[in-house]
Amino acid sequence: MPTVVPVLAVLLLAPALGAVLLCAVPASRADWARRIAVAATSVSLALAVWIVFDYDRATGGYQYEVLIPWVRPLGIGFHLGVDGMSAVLVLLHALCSFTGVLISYAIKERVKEYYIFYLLLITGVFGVFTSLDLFFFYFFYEMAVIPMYPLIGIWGSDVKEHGVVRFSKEYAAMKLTIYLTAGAVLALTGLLWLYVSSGAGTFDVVALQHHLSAFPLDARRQAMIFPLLAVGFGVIAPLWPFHSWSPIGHAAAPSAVSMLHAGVLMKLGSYAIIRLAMGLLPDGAVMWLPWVAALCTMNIIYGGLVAMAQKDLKLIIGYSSSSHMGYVLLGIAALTPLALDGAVLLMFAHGLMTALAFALVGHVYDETHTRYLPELGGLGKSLPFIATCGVIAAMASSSLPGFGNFVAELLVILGSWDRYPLQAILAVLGIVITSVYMLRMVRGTFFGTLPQTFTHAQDAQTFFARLPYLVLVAVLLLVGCWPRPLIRLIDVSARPFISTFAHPEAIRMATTTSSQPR
Amino acid sequence: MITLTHYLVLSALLFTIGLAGIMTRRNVILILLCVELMFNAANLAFVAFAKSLGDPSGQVIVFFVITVAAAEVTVGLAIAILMARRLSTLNADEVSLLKW
Amino acid sequence: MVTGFPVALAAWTLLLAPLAAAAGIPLLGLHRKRLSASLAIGGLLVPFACACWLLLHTLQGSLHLPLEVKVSWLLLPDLAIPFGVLIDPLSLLMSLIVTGVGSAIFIYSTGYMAHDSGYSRYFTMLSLFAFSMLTIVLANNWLELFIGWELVGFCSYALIGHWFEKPQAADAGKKAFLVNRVADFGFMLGILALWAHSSPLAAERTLNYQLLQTRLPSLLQSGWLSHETLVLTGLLIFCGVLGKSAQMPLHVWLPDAMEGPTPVSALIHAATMVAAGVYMLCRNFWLFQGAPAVLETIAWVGGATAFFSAALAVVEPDLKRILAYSTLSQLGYMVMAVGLGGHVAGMYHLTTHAFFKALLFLAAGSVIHGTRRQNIRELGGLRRSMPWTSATFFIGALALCGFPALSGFFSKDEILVLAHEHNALLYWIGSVTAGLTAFYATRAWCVAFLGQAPEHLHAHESPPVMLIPLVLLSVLSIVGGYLGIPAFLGEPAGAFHWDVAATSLAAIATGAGLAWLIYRRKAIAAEAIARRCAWLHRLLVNRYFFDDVYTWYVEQVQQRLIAGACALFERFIIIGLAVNGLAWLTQLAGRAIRRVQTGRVQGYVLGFCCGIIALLYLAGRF
Amino acid sequence: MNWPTVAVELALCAGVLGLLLTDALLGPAKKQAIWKLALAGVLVLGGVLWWQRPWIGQSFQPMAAGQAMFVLDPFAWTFKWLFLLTMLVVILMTRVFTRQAGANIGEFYLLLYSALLGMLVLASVHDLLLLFIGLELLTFSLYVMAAYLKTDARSIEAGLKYLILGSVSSGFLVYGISLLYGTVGATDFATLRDAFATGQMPLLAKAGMLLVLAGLGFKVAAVPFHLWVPDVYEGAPTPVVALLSVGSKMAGIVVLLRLLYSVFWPVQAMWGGILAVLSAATMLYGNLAAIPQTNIKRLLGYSSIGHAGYLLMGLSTASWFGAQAVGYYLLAYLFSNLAAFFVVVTASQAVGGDRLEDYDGLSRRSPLLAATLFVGLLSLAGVPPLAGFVGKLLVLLATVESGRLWLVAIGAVNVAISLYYYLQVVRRMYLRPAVGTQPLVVDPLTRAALIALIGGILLVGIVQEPFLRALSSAIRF
Repeated sequence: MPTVVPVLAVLLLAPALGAVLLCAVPASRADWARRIAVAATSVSLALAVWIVFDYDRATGGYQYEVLIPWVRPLGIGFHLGVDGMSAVLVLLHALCSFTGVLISYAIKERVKEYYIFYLLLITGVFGVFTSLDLFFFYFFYEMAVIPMYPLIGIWGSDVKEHGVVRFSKEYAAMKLTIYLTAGAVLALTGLLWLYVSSGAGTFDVVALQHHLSAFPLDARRQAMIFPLLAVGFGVIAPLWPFHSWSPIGHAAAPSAVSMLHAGVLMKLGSYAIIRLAMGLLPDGAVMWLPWVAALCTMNIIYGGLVAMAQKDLKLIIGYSSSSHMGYVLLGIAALTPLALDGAVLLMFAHGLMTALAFALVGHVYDETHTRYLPELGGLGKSLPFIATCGVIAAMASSSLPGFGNFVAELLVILGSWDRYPLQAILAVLGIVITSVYMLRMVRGTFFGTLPQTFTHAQDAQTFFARLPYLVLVAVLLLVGCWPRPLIRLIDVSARPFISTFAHPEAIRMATTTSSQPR
Repeated sequence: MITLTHYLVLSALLFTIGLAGIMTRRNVILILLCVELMFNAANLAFVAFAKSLGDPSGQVIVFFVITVAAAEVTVGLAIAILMARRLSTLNADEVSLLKW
Repeated sequence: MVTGFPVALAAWTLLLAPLAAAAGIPLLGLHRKRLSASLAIGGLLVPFACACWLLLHTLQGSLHLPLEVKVSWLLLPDLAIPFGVLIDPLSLLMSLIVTGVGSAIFIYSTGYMAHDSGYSRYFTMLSLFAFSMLTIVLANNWLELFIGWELVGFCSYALIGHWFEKPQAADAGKKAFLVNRVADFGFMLGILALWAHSSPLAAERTLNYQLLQTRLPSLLQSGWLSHETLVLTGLLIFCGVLGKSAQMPLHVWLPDAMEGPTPVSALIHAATMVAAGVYMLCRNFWLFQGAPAVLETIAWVGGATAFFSAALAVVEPDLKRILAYSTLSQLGYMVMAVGLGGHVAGMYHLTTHAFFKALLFLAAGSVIHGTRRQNIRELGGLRRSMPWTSATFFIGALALCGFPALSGFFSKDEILVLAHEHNALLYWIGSVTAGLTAFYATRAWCVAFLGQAPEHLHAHESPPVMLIPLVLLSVLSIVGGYLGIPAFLGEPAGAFHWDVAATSLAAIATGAGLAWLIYRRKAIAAEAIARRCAWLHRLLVNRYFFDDVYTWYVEQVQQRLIAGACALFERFIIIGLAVNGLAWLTQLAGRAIRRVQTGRVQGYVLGFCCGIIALLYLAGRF
Repeated sequence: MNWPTVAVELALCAGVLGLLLTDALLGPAKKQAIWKLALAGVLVLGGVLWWQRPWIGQSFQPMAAGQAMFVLDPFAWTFKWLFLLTMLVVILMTRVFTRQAGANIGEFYLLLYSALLGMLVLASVHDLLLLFIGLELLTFSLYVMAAYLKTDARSIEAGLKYLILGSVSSGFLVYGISLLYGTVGATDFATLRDAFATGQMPLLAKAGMLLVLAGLGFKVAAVPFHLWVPDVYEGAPTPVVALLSVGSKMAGIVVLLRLLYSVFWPVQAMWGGILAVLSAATMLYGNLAAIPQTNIKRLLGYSSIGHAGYLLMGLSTASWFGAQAVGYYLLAYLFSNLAAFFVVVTASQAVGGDRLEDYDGLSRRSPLLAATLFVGLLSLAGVPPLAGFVGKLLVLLATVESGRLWLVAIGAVNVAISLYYYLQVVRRMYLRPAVGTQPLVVDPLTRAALIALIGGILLVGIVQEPFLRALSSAIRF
């Protein structure tokens, strides 16, 4: 479908342009910086919404493609395009970044630098979701990781227990950056190996896929490359036991960064596993995905239990995120259209929910200067709006019907029931665990008696201050109450994607016959 | 009969002596002298090869090497003077402000 | 004959009007009290009118039931989940209860909550609750039922915790939600199992009631759904009932739920939500019919709950909690009825119970409103200061006891007859429970309403807006037995069993008489009995130690042992040992390697020579 | 005799003379401005180099018969540009430094010029003798410049260490040359290549090759010939270190490329394996030892060892694509490292030291300096969209193609390790409170240079194709 305006390029470059413009803004003009950031993300949001509505569901496939040959000798092209799955994620990111920019109004110092890094981060994530070229995929992927370091290190906060620092923001920032980079280079090794082994001489995902379907890689080679990609991208997903960077990172980051981080950044990993690891290495995926399914159960149950024991609000949500990403990975591993639909929808719903939760915790922290559960309580009295949203976020997280999370987790469980019944049962148990810690958090923060020290706490009062919360809640509810259109959009791409996978039995037979002497 | 091999063995010995000297002598001046030995070992090899090949270019090279070696020693001595002035020592071992 | 659009409109309005109200209140302004109340009440009266209209046409024979309207909520090639309205006599009856009793309670609330700061929030949640409850009632498939099921749980949570500043209220809400979640774990698995076995072909699986019902025989025959699976599924689904209808051993949340505003207790924790479990059992009776083992379990759980909860009400001093235990006990009756194969009897009792228990709760609310006390020992002589409230409470108590000619008499009798026919032991349990019921009802009546008013008790009668619903419900409690409800559900009441009636009347008379002697005449000292049966008294006062065991489990085992162990593993093994350990090793390597750089130039020359040797060695290798 | 092929070198000789005379004639007051002359000289050289285009592909033969000692092939021509660019930036850097060095400024630029002459010769070298001379020319200048701060004990120590180790390595080099000469009978590359074309190599020649490799390994700071690097980097004046780390290393790589990819091409199996091992050791050593460093120059010294490892990794592939990757890596390294050193030069004057603590809160005092160092270091770490990322990617890709996956794994691990210590510096600059409150003044020319370097890093990082094409047409012998 040819369009006059390269929608995706504009969507991607708007935040980047914002960042460049910001460099020219004098550091003293914080208001300009904010306006530029809002403008840049609004453009992206508008385009993302437009894409979700306009995407031609009848044809499916990649749309709004932009293809500029970039490094011809190596077969690198600046290739953008979205299918149903990535369109949904682009919308998620647009929503989170837009609300994140609004939430960032709470940032008062070094505003200009903050928004530069923030917009770079946003650009990187958009890039990953829209790139259809391995080179640029990785390019944007790593680009999204690095700004986290200054963002957490400068504007973050230490994590304290009873006023004693448990770990500093510098530690968290460094750990996160190094950990994610280590994962990324692992994945890069896999990608390069894949590029070389394919012999296609192109980094273009679509072309590579075509080539590989015509000349499939040897199953043993696939089985060797797949874990590199799965673990490399799994680090950010975060696949157990590579998750430990994430709660710490969330806890130390400023709230708008946690929003993007838990809301979107984690989804980069699962998206990359779908798009690259599974899309390019189907046989490897079939061999290794049972392991992923086993590990993600650990995510769900273990992550939930650890969240139960936490006392810092952000750590609770952080571990909760790692627990809920387990559902996403389970949905991916199940290799059924239903589960994959659920996984992508859960990425969307969980992203919004967790962004909402982090924004709320950010507000609570700004008002009370603590996130330590035993020190909080009764804030529903002084922060009625925030408390209401808090209950909503907790309920969405415990997958209450009416929120997108419910539909998504339901689809994941239904879809994985046949192949992984045990995991599906544990996933249902995970929902119970989630409600335990979420309600505990809501009870400890918003309910009960209000300590004297917090009576001055200010609610989000103006419409503008409430806007980000309202947007997130509204979308969550919309998707939860009327999920059909969005699921249809996902399904348009997810179903053909899954249908390319050989059944595990078929693979096993193929390998046994080929290994037998003729 | 003194063959090429003899010359080469001698040259290798010279080279090794120079190297050993650099590693064992503390005095910077002596170290520079040992460097000179190494270069001369190479010169000996060049000349021997040139003779055995019947090719004069090897002998020409020697002139270049000698010049370079001379320059090397010049710079070395200059630095030795600076050392003596500023650090009041010519012992290479005692110069280890920069480490790790 | 009415068909087509008006019927569909009525059906959809019936379901969605409360949702519109729930959305409208926060959107139109939370601070406008009158508007919120009007929206909420309107949002329930309109569906009530719709339900009445549908009923009228059904009774006239101009509407053919069951009728179904639906839209597809999820539509994928291998999964189609509609969101629909299924109207048959059962759901019509239940929606009439929900909207009718609900309307009365909504109106009552305007008086009860008049001075509450969370007025609009309260009505928002009430409306949302009404919608969720109607979703359960009108659902045409298991998933829709589950959606409503979860949403009522949430509304219950929010409404119990309405006064969230009170730690007890906040804790009670949380407890209610979590206990229900534990139960729903089983429920969800049951639904999943049902879905997975609903067809051998993945693409044709369904959760639709009617489809499943028609398919069930062939599924069983073909062996795709084995009998064991059916039993397991039935038990899992019954788990949901354990939570929602507060059957033992998951009953612990209901007494605590009395921390919420009293109208909430009346609506949610007496008349409607807690009855949802029974409703669900009746609605899907076809499923349990095929698995007698499940039915038997259900009957025993119900009987046990009926008896043991009634015993708890005997020693409870809190008026609302007495009613809560009474509710548990009556729910036990209903569940037992279903377990004994009498889903109509269960629904019948559900209906009459909705009337009289809502009445009792509202009357209790009126007492609390008029006196600001709810411990019966601090009350007394209310008969004089609150005549209307007392009269209606009296009617409700009579109906609860099963006093002849009142609604409770008929419905309870149905159940006892059923038990008499099927299971002698359960029959005796049921009869004894009837005696206990009479005992605690009389006790509450005697202590709180009769006798002398204690000092400092300034009781005043409640405003008319609260009294009118009381009167309405009293009327329903009286006439509930003559409305022909069993016949409407398609199973006319059986012959009257004089022997059963006589036994139960004897039990009631004994119970009531004993209570009268103890609490009115003071002929027997209650303390003396408590002393004589100290262990029993201790057991009852501590509610069979259920709460203590659960608290111990949750706090010590779950929170401290399991979660704590995971957190320690995370902190010291994964973060400490694996990740930080690797980082530490790398740094150590760095610190070790820099030592090579000794700063001595001759050492460097030596290194250079070693390098040459290494090169020569490598050259030999390659 | 084909004079135009050596026009740049001749012009540079003239420049050296000119500087010498000017230095002698100018009064002390005006000597501060001599950098302008030097800068102009480099620009003129650029013009000459541009003018030389028609003679690309020709060679300079001192005698009528015999093989060429000096060639102006596309390879040489391309890298000469890079050397000139390096020198341009280094001269800009020296402006601040000369204020500190005192009276004898003219000599410093003289030495810079002679070092440049050495580098330019090395780019074109086609004979072992000329290689030796060019290398010594470069090294001698650096010896002197390293010890240029005559009153600073550290500078003297750096000079001494560099001199002694440099002499030893020259000794090995020249001995290696003698062995090669002895087996082949000539020192020019063409004859040598023909002699080894069969892939057979006499034992003596093999030894000679290894000794020459060791001598060049010393230049590029390959483990275990790297031991001088941290000490000299820490002690020598910063602009000199910049030249050492970029120019001198690049010269070494250029010569290695020419030798390995033409003269020793037939025995690639041997040197490929050796270089792979050296590369792994070099990367690990440099990056691990950099972790605990507290002096920025020393840290950059270890980091440059790490980068030598990546360069060797590219060379070890023994493929043309690997060679192009090395070229790209050099280009990226040039911009990134010069940017880093430029900031170190400018900041160390203002903050009064090279310790990492001195960089605390630099971003508050001078956003531009901090941003430049940030970009430079991240580029060195290999973060997109910066130049270093593409360099690393290409090198890794070439190594994957060569099939040495273990080496790729080590390279990948090192990316993460190196990011750690680069971020330590970033942490100081951005996360820590500032040591002083007064903002640092950066003069406009420096400002422009810094921005240009950032621009270069971004350009090389984002627009890869033109550079890659240029390299692929340049790197062939």
